[in-house]
Amino acid sequence: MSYIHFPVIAVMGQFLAAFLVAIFGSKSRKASQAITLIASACAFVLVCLLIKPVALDGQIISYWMGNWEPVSGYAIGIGYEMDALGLFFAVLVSFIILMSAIYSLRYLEHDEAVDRYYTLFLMLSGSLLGLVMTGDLFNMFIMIEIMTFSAVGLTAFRNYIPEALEAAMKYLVIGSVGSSMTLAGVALLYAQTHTLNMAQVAAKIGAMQASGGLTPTVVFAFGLMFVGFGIKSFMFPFHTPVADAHPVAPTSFSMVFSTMVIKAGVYGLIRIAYIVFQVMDKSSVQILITAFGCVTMFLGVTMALAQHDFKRLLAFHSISQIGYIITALGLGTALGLTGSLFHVMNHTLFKALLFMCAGAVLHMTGSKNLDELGGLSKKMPHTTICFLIAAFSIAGIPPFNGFASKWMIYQATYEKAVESGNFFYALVTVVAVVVSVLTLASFIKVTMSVFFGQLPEKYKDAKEAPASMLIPMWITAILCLGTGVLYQLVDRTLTAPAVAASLTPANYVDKMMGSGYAASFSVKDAVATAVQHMSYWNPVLWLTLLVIVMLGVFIVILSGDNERGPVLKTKEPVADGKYATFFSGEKYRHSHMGGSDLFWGFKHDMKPYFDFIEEKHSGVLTDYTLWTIVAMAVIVVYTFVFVK
Amino acid sequence: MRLPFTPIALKNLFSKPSTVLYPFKAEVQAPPNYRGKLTYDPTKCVNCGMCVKVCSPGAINRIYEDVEGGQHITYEFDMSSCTFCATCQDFCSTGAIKLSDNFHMAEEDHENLMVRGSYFKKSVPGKLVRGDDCVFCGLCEKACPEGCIKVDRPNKTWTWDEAECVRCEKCVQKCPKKCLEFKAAESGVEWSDACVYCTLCEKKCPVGAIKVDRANKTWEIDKEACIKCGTCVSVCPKKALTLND
Amino acid sequence: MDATIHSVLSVNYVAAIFLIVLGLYTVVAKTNLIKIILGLSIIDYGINLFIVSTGFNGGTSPQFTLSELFSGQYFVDPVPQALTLTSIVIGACVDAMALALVIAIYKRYKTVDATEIRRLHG
Amino acid sequence: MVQNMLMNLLHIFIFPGLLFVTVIGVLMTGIDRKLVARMQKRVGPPIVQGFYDFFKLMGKESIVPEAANKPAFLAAPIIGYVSLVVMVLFIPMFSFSVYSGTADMIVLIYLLTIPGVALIVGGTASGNPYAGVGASREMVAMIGYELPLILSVLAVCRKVGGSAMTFSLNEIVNWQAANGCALFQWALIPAALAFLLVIPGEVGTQPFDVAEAETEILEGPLIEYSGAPLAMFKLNTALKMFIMPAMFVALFLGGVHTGNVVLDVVLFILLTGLVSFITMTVPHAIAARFKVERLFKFYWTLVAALGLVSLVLVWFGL
Amino acid sequence: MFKKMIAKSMSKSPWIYHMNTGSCNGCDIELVACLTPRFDAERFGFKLAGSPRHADIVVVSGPITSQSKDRLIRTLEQVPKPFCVVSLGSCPKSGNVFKGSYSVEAPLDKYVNVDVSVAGCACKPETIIEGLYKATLILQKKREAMEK
Repeated sequence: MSYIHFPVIAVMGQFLAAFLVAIFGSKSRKASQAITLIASACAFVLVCLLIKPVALDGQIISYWMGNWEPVSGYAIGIGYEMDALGLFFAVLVSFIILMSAIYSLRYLEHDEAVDRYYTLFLMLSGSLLGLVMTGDLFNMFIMIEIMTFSAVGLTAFRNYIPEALEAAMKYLVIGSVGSSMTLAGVALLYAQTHTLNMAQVAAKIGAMQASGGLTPTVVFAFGLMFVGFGIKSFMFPFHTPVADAHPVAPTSFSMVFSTMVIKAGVYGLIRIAYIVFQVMDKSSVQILITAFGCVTMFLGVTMALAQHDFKRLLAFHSISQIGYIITALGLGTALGLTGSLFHVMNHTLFKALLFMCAGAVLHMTGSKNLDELGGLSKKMPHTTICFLIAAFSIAGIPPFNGFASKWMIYQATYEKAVESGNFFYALVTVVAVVVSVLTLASFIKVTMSVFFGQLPEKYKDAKEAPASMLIPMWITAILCLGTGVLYQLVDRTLTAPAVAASLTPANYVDKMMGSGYAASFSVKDAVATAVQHMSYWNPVLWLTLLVIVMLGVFIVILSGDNERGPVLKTKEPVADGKYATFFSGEKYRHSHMGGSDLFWGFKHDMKPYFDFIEEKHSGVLTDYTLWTIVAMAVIVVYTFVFVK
Repeated sequence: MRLPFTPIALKNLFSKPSTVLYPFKAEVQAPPNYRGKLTYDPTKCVNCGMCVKVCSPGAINRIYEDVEGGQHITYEFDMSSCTFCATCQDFCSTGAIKLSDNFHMAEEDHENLMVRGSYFKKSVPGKLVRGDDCVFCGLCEKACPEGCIKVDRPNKTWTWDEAECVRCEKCVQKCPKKCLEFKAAESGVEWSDACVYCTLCEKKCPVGAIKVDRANKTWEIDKEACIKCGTCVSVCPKKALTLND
Repeated sequence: MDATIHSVLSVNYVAAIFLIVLGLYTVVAKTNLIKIILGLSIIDYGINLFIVSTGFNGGTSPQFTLSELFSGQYFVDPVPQALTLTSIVIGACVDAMALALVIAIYKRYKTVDATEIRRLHG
Repeated sequence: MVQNMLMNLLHIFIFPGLLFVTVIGVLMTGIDRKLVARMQKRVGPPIVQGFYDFFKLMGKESIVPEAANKPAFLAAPIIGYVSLVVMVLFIPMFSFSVYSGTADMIVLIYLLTIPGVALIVGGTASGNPYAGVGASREMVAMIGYELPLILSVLAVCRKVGGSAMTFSLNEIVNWQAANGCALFQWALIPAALAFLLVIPGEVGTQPFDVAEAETEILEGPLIEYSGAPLAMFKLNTALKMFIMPAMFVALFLGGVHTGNVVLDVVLFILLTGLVSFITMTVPHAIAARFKVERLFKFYWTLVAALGLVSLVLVWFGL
Repeated sequence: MFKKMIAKSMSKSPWIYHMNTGSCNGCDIELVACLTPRFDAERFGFKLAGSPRHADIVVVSGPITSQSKDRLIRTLEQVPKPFCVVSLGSCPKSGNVFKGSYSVEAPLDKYVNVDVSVAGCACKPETIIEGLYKATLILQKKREAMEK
């Protein structure tokens, strides 16, 4: 039973390490790096040890701070509750934190005052872990605040770049508006249920739902918290700060930022929608969430197509993938939630890998402008392979992991459409598939303009990224491929228990407040449709066929008797001769096809649309806050009118 | 939504294709006066060289080989440099060049594209001399391909333009009275009536072979003494003397 | 919970809502960064007021020694006050960080007008 | 167990797998070129011209340009070819079907993107600006035809599924066997039309071959390819010429159930030939090549509308 | 079997890559005329290829102006073996009427050995087909030479 303390040790360990770095870090860079590595490694190990008891055996660890057990059914202390859903996110958080720590060893070699970076970094990881493990609403608000502060601090880490400060400012303003909304929501909930513990709140709201509708305060609280977590997960109207923050934030941070900080918002959404308020069976809420998810999807990818900056393009893709997750989340069906959670994992993996590749390119060539780069595949082979794996998985090409989760989402939305007879979901499926093709298009654009094509003069001596950056890249790449192929295994161990946990609030409440508690408040399990959450896709059959046919083709090739022309070993592009690029007879000169001169046909036709959305992203802070507040108003009014 | 050519296309599908199955099954005739590959009839050629002058790409060239008693002239027409404009055919007075309608000119080695023809031409010495039983009938004028003979019947004059003459001897054959003939100017210095008897040649002649009598306008030369040095020719103010070897 | 408490609370709630709406207005309407930060803190204050007032139910302040404890004693709910304390601290941190950022922005952009600070757009 | 393994290997390599589909595909290109010639009143190449092209290219020297990224350059055609061959195993030929999982429709649609991506990656890996233009056009064409493809497939799946919905081609074929070809359900006619217009776009034959326009951008992505890789890419196009009409026949003309299997397969191939004639040979003979943005506009307005109409009709229970 | 098929099909599907080095387009139109229904070179498998990498027969027309000389040489280097060169009309072989001009470096033989030369100033489509057919036979011989 010793593992009951692991969650808290993991969280407190991070904060402790943060203070240690603050003290010892300033003297030597090595010290701060060492502390960070140890802290993140031990957090990862602790969380992995928890997989066996929590995910596989279905146990839920409840841990009361200061041993303040609930007194006569009333929770007074701060309760930590680690169920499969929390564990799922905790595993991802600790994995990405470890990768980012290793990555940042060599990535920050040009920066100074690195100990400040590591302090904020450890605060961020501590707050993320705390957020997913806490069972207390206000504690979740505090963790979100810490996360926002450290994220803003890390965005502005390179304060000699003006844009970094601007992005940090925007993120802070919109982030704190979001946090205030969450706080207001928590306050309203407290006013209604006089408790902050999620399990007890869930029980009370369950009782309320059983005996007639939700009271207006609870509906208002749900509206505000939905907006608060929406802002934290950068849904459609609130997505602008993340798009500004990524190009300027240090990559090792933007790696964590775009994968886990955004997912914290999603975790919050799942927690409140499925367990605390148990409103997911209401079709109005489902339509609300799916609508926002759908718009986020489409807007994210179309904005990405118009970008010239590598990391800003990746940022917009994070937004569009979040759109996928929220759409699947909003369906309310078991398969939808499985698809969403599995996409959370996949997105974390391939987005981290994409940012690591972008960082490697930036670190080695010093530029992230898609129009200047080109032909790096010859100089940076490892980065190219990792990038291709990530690009194919985000675009959803079968053997990779993106396909498995995207496929689940299509099936879920379409099943939802058929089962609920609502045409809107069929359109959502179509939009999802088109967005997937547009994602593929924009990653083809990046591949063409950065890795393939011709190497410009400036980057002639670009070298491969250092080993310490390549290790995390290769680990994530292999995981990307692994989760794609053995996706049933991954589903059984991590995703399925998480889905079961979030669909059965009663079990959650009992574990926290003592058994039988939920029954007394008639908290019922979410009546999810057929819990058959297995999607039909089994990659094993398809892959064996692929391998067999590949062997057949190789045999044919080897028997063919045309001799390959020997490729010259010169590293410079050959101006003349048989192996020069064919320029319709001209001598070799650098003319690279990349960046903004791609997809002319598509951009030409969608010109009015592109002009409109580009003009809407004006970059002015007050516009963005206006968007936020208008959206908040719309959501709150919507919840009042439709959610009974 | 009109599909422009569909009816025609589908109709064509079942009709016979209009391809001429050229190389193997069908024989193709060139259109009537098609200017194809050149044919050259050396017998007719009088080596007037008009075709060489007129050919714009310079595809024709002549090769002379001196053979005893004449020349062996070969005309070489390079089909791969010819523009088939048939100007040579128009200018060839004797009709030796004719552009046939043979268009099969795809060859691997260059030789097949060279049309050659050669004939032996007796060398014709000296100048055309008119005998005195000429009746100025003008037949020789008509016969001359180069038009270097001018006959004026009324005032009975007969002139011969030596530069133009290609010595094809057509005039000699044509003359009814057989009074024309090419006489080789014997070697040595030749006198012409442009002489004004200024005796300069007599003074300059290194061997004193020339005797000039200003009074009764006579000019003799001693053939054996003359060493054909050519000083008399060069010094004569009236260019009356010419040296023939 | 007789009428007087409700009347007191309703004043608090109206003031809180007013403060929040005022804060939202300033954040949106004003272009000067410092005013925007002020707006943010006003929102925070509004919410703090709201949290504190939820805990009020007519009782006395929750300071007591064991001896004063006797049944029928009626205290105000202490938990919202604790929450407000934390929230005030967080509000202070937000302001501190925001103002630091504004100073840095001013050093780089030479202006604090939000409409001019828009290098990241499109 | 061994017998089953042999049966599988036979299926993979001989019958509907590698050998059969390659031969059929190349034959179809030969027939296509012959018919297009005949429609232009000329004799046209022999039917086996496809084989001559393939073997000639195998005999030629294959050059890998210096600016190219060699592994990607050489691997692209093979990956494209392999995924196409695997796709054929999923398409049921009326009663005869090799592997039919419960959701091979989505697998097929996704496997269709791999050859496109392989062509694009191959083109960009060759480092030639013309190839860059070609790849960018190919991507725009892909965005173009993906939308109507999805719409029409979803419409069919919804119609066949009735209350639930199915992504399995087998069920679609069986359903059509039960109550008549999907083509004749009048709610699905716009979807069938949309699919018909998508086929040449996907395969990239003449009016829709914006990516490999030899006159404009010198064979687009294939510019640097010669010898065996080029032969492989030409094979990919040939295979697609068989697979796309085959999918159409399976989806919309599935109802034909004759007695034995051999007759079924022969009928299937004939129908595929007919569909490929209508969708690829006739437009090739009569229409000129699309401009890129006109192609995109054509797909996203007209053809997508057809798909949407049919989805809506099917949705409201017709 | 494989080798035999390759050897046989080498002459059966010759792809043409047409290079215009300053020609007056007379021969170019005639070459394209070969693909029209009347002459239909496609029945022998001829096909206009877009890039020199796909070329089996390089057809050169025009008197190789100085501008196009080095481009001609560079492109000819990029054609994969085995390939033939066919000169169309008299310009490539001798520079035709432009012979001797300051900007014409006429005979193609200076740069590459010409396998088949099709004479005719604006050669007749039938002659072109004949020439190309001869070129395919040479192609096959070159392939066997390459094999040894």
